[in-house]
Amino acid sequence: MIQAKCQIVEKKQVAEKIFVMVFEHAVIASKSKPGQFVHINLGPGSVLRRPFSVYDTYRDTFSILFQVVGSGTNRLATYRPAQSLDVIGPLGHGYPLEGEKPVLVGGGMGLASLKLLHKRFIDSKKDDVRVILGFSSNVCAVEWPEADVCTEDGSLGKKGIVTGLLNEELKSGADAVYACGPEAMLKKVGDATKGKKIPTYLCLERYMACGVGACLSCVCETKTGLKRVCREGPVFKSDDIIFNETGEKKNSAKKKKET
Amino acid sequence: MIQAKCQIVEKKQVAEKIFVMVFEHAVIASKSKPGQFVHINLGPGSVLRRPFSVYDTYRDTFSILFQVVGSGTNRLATYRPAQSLDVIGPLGHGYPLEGEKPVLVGGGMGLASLKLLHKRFIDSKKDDVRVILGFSSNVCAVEWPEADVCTEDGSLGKKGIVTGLLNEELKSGADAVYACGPEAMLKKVGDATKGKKIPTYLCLERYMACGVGACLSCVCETKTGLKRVCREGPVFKSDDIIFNETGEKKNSAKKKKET
Amino acid sequence: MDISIDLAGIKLNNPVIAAAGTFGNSDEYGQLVNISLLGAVTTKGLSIEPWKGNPYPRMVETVGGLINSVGLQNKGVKDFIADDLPLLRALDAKVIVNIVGKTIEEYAQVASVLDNEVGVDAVEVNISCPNIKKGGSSFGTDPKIAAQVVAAVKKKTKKVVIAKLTPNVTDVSEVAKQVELAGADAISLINTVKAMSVDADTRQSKLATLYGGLSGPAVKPIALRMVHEVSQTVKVPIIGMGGISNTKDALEFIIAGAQAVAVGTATFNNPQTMINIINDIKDYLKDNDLTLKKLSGSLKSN
Amino acid sequence: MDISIDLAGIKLNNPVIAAAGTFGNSDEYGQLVNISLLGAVTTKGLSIEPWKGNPYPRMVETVGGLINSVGLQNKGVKDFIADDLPLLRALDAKVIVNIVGKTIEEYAQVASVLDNEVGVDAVEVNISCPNIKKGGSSFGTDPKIAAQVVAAVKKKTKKVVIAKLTPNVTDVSEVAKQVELAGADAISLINTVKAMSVDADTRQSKLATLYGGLSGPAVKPIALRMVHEVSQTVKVPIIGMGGISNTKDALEFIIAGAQAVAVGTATFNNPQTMINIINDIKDYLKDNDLTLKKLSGSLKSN
Ligand SMILES: Cc1cc2nc3c(=O)[nH]c(=O)nc-3n(C[C@H](O)[C@H](O)[C@H](O)COP(=O)(O)OP(=O)(O)OC[C@H]3O[C@@H](n4cnc5c(N)ncnc54)[C@H](O)[C@@H]3O)c2cc1C
Ligand SMILES: Cc1cc2nc3c(=O)[nH]c(=O)nc-3n(C[C@H](O)[C@H](O)[C@H](O)COP(=O)(O)OP(=O)(O)OC[C@H]3O[C@@H](n4cnc5c(N)ncnc54)[C@H](O)[C@@H]3O)c2cc1C
Ligand SMILES: Cc1cc2nc3c(=O)[nH]c(=O)nc-3n(C[C@H](O)[C@H](O)[C@H](O)COP(=O)(O)O)c2cc1C
Ligand SMILES: Cc1cc2nc3c(=O)[nH]c(=O)nc-3n(C[C@H](O)[C@H](O)[C@H](O)COP(=O)(O)O)c2cc1C
Ligand code: FES
Ligand code: FES
Repeated sequence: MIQAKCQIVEKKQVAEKIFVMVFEHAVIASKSKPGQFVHINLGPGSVLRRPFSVYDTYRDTFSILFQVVGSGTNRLATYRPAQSLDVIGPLGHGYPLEGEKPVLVGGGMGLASLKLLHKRFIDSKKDDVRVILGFSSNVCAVEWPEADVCTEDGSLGKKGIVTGLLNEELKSGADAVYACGPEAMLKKVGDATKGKKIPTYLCLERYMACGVGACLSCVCETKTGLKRVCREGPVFKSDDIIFNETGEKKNSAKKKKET
Repeated sequence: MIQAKCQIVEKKQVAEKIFVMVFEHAVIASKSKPGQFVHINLGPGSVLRRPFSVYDTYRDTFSILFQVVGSGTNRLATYRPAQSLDVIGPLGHGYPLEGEKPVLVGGGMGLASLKLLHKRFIDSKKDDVRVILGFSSNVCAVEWPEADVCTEDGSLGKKGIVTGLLNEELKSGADAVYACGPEAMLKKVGDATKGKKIPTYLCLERYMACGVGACLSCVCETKTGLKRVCREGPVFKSDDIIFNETGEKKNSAKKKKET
Repeated sequence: MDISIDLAGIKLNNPVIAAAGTFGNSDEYGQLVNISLLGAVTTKGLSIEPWKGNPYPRMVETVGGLINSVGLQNKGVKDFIADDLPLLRALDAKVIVNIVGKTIEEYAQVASVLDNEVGVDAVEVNISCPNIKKGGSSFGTDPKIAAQVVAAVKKKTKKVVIAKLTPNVTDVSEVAKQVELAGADAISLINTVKAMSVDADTRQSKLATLYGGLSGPAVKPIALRMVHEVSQTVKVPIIGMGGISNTKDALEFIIAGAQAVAVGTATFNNPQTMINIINDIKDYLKDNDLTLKKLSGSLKSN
Repeated sequence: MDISIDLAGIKLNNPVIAAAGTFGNSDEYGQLVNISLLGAVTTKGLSIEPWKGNPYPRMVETVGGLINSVGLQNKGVKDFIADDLPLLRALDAKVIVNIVGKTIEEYAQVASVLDNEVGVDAVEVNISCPNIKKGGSSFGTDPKIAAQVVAAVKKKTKKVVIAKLTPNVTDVSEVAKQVELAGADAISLINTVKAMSVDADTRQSKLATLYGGLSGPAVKPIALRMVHEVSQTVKVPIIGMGGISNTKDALEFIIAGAQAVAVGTATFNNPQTMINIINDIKDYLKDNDLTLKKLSGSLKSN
């Protein structure tokens, strides 16, 4: 992990509100492993950095794929090539490469953390790797030729959610699962392999402040206690995560109402 | 006074840290009188607008001349042509046109409020108008061909301060004085014409919040009570202003120390 | 869509109010804002005799906020009635007059003079003034004294009495409880937070005074918490304020327990803020199939 | 240039300290910051037994600040001594251990356990914890109880005792006076300001808890005012904090009366903040021909 001013060398819009931004930094590029992330300072006026998965690396550059969802990502989208941003990275623990027939499951922008993983599998001659991507609709879909795509509204690829496609892959012999996306989806992915002895790695996205394990804001409940998503994660073994805690908030709200 | 999104149509750097920015807005351009100002919103993240004299108007455009002195002006300097800013203007009461041989005295960026005045004098065939500009040094000097320039360090024009040149003009028959610049300079200009029956108008610059007379932050002590610089000013008759109040802060600090 | 509210018996066309001291006394913003569209305007703190306020500089910008030390400069209640009230009467918006004093009697006197005036819909008792009898600490920091001020004002007027609370206290709901008991018809909060800014070059306060009052987006999370606390304590309606700059902010205050909201500092940045909020609240209510009444205090527990 | 300071008997190489809860417990920032260059590091609130803290989400960004509700999650004093203290001992920076408890006895117990530990230079008593015996209001909002906590800790340790004050009080200097009388060797302030943020879509708090604590640039003007107030009241050294993000901010606190400064939230934005301040303070002192001693509390009246 290092902190460095990184120049933006390219920025392209790949879909509505979705951008790829390429930064130049040899050390961050060479050290980044699939599933790791960078923590980006958005410049004067912002209090917290914003975390983004390392989407890809190429020679001295690394890139992120991001969607404009709020003020921070909106701000990020205003930066242009030749400008520089202060980046900390790579951070966290990425995905271990396991299995002969791995399946990569991305929901929405979660796909950003899987691109480099896919590349590494291909590099290590695991050609039998499958990619399943799910989007809410066509609007936010990002192209990935090898991927099986499904959308909730059927506007692109199959109509449905990723676990449908995942179950088919599991039937036809998939032996490792990697997923990143909304927590509701991750939970379903975890359920799909539960008890099946298929190593399943889930990448969590939680609000972060420090990104290095110092502030305890990004915690997640696991079977071995509270873990910091930024430091011990963002990738966890599916079996370890206790998902209830996340839903706890809404559940207890409901409960109180009922009593 | 109106509030409107105004597009930047031109921006040029005229000296180190000094810019001219031209905005397009027919109403503000046509209504602006010499000595009036515009109040500019610097965009998301800033709390207060910043006031700038209307430097010039031309057809459907008006311009400001500004120096980067802090965070706000620094921000302003990052905007580029084709972008738009929210402007309120024209605000305040400008200079009345009086005298056959008027003298315009500008200190630093104070010159910005005099350019349009000069133009109006020429328009109304008062060709015998003199312009005296003083700068701390060559670095922040702005070109104005008709002007007599002096600098404190002698790096441009005469070495000295504006009141030297002003006194010469007064001797040779100047019959009205208009000044804008640091308050210490304005006080000296006022002293130079005191008791001389030469109408003298001073343009004050005070920290402003609302710009329209609502918040009472920009007050100035006058012989007829506290006045709002943004509403009753920024131009006041020299005789009316009670300058002590401004210096009061530092004076009383000293006094307390002595006791 | 109807977004009118009943604020302790006064009918406001909508729940958006201009905060005291930030919108002038009459038509200062009249050329930029159609004032009649607002729910109400609150005028600048008014005392029995004219007050001069503090020396210049009176204002400094900070990150997300501003500190002011205007010091309640005003022309006194008589000139206000003569100069400004006629203009205010002509507005569709309701008129709340913010009143101040250096003794409890002075508050009562201002209220008494205003009691006969048509066009004044409510008086807002600004208990953040320095209490000269108590060595200058503000009336509003002591629940008992705060209640005494409100009771004294209540005695002198038939108008709606709003108590405006200061945030510079350990327990704002205790103050709220006491002013409610003393007869306040409504409560508004927060006033500015005591604050300071230093110029490292001159090594002096950036204001002519040592301390000033912080307002603007920076204080919003504090104001919102206090509005929620107070809403759990009192039954009278609450006007929430402190850093409200857009519709989301206004909604947060209403959800947390306010019946109405006031906008101050944000008007300096964009005079259209209140008008935008009025329009956008309607859209929000439509989209969420809610009424203002249902929305107010509808915060769900976690 | 020498910018070392004597903080109640501890020699700090410079007056810049990492604030509790924002810099981890040992080497979390070690790969990005040369921790040995700091004046001191303060570790995360430590209790006698492990605390679980609050549920996620624990953090929300606001304009110029952030609200956290981490809730003092920590592994307890025993594991801290075993896991983290060895790393801390190896640093050049001094080590301040922030301690917490739900009863006065718990505070005293943590202090007692730490008293024997080499490498702990001071304990900072975080009296912003909820006092479970008093219905959850924080120890630090009542001057008497605050003093009792400090006195109890003082009894159990020979280490330097720093009392960390909460800003959520009417009169912070009264609390400061009482903890000084109770034996505090130094005072640090401010802790976070009680605050709230609501999601207008879900109509719930944005945190898993109802309220959290606001920190960052937004609170700086409030913190600075409180540091100045306290500096006018007590003789013990003051560690000023709250929103410090750059050298100018740090200088403001020192001029207002602090002997040292701590940086919290700004480190999240830029881990180099403290290092930059250390370097730039030297330049400022040189340029202005000043020493830290002369600078501290040198605010000129207006
Ligand atoms: C380890 C990690 C890797 C990530 N990688 C990517 C990536 O490659 N591409 C990408 O587009 N996004 C990624 N995210 C999410 C991204 O950080 C958030 O979208 C971003 O911080 C939102 O900032 P904002 O200010 O625009 O939104 P805000 O205004 O803060 O929030 C807008 C909305 O976004 C949601 N949101 C905000 N922060 C997060 C978060 N941390 N996780 C999930 N939802 C959030 C909130 O629910 C909110 O409704 C990642 C997050 C983490 C923790
Ligand atoms: C009616 C009026 C007309 C003005 N016209 C011009 C103009 O034509 N061109 C121009 O360059 N500037 C003009 N100014 C000054 C300009 O508004 C300030 O320079 C600007 O607001 C500074 O903003 P900042 O955020 O960059 O500086 P800040 O960070 O706020 O302050 C930086 C420094 O600038 C000084 N400063 C800040 N505001 C003012 C102010 N209102 N008056 C005087 N000094 C100030 C402060 O002393 C401070 O040291 C005018 C001011 C007024 C009131
Ligand atoms: C310049 C200024 C003047 C103010 N004057 C008064 C006043 O006279 N009486 C009063 O009760 N509050 C006064 N206030 C406080 C505001 O009415 C409001 O309570 C506070 O600013 C918080 O709201 P905001 O953040 O939207 O500005 C003043 C605030 C400012 C900024
Ligand atoms: C995430 C977070 C955790 C904190 N944890 C503690 C703590 O454990 N003990 C404590 O005394 N203060 C704690 N604080 C308060 C800080 O030490 C500091 O007093 C406050 O944040 C103000 O400084 P800042 O604005 O520079 O962050 C915490 C603050 C934050 C933001
Ligand atoms: S973001 Fe600070 S511990 Fe994870
Ligand atoms: S700036 Fe508000 S009255 Fe002049």
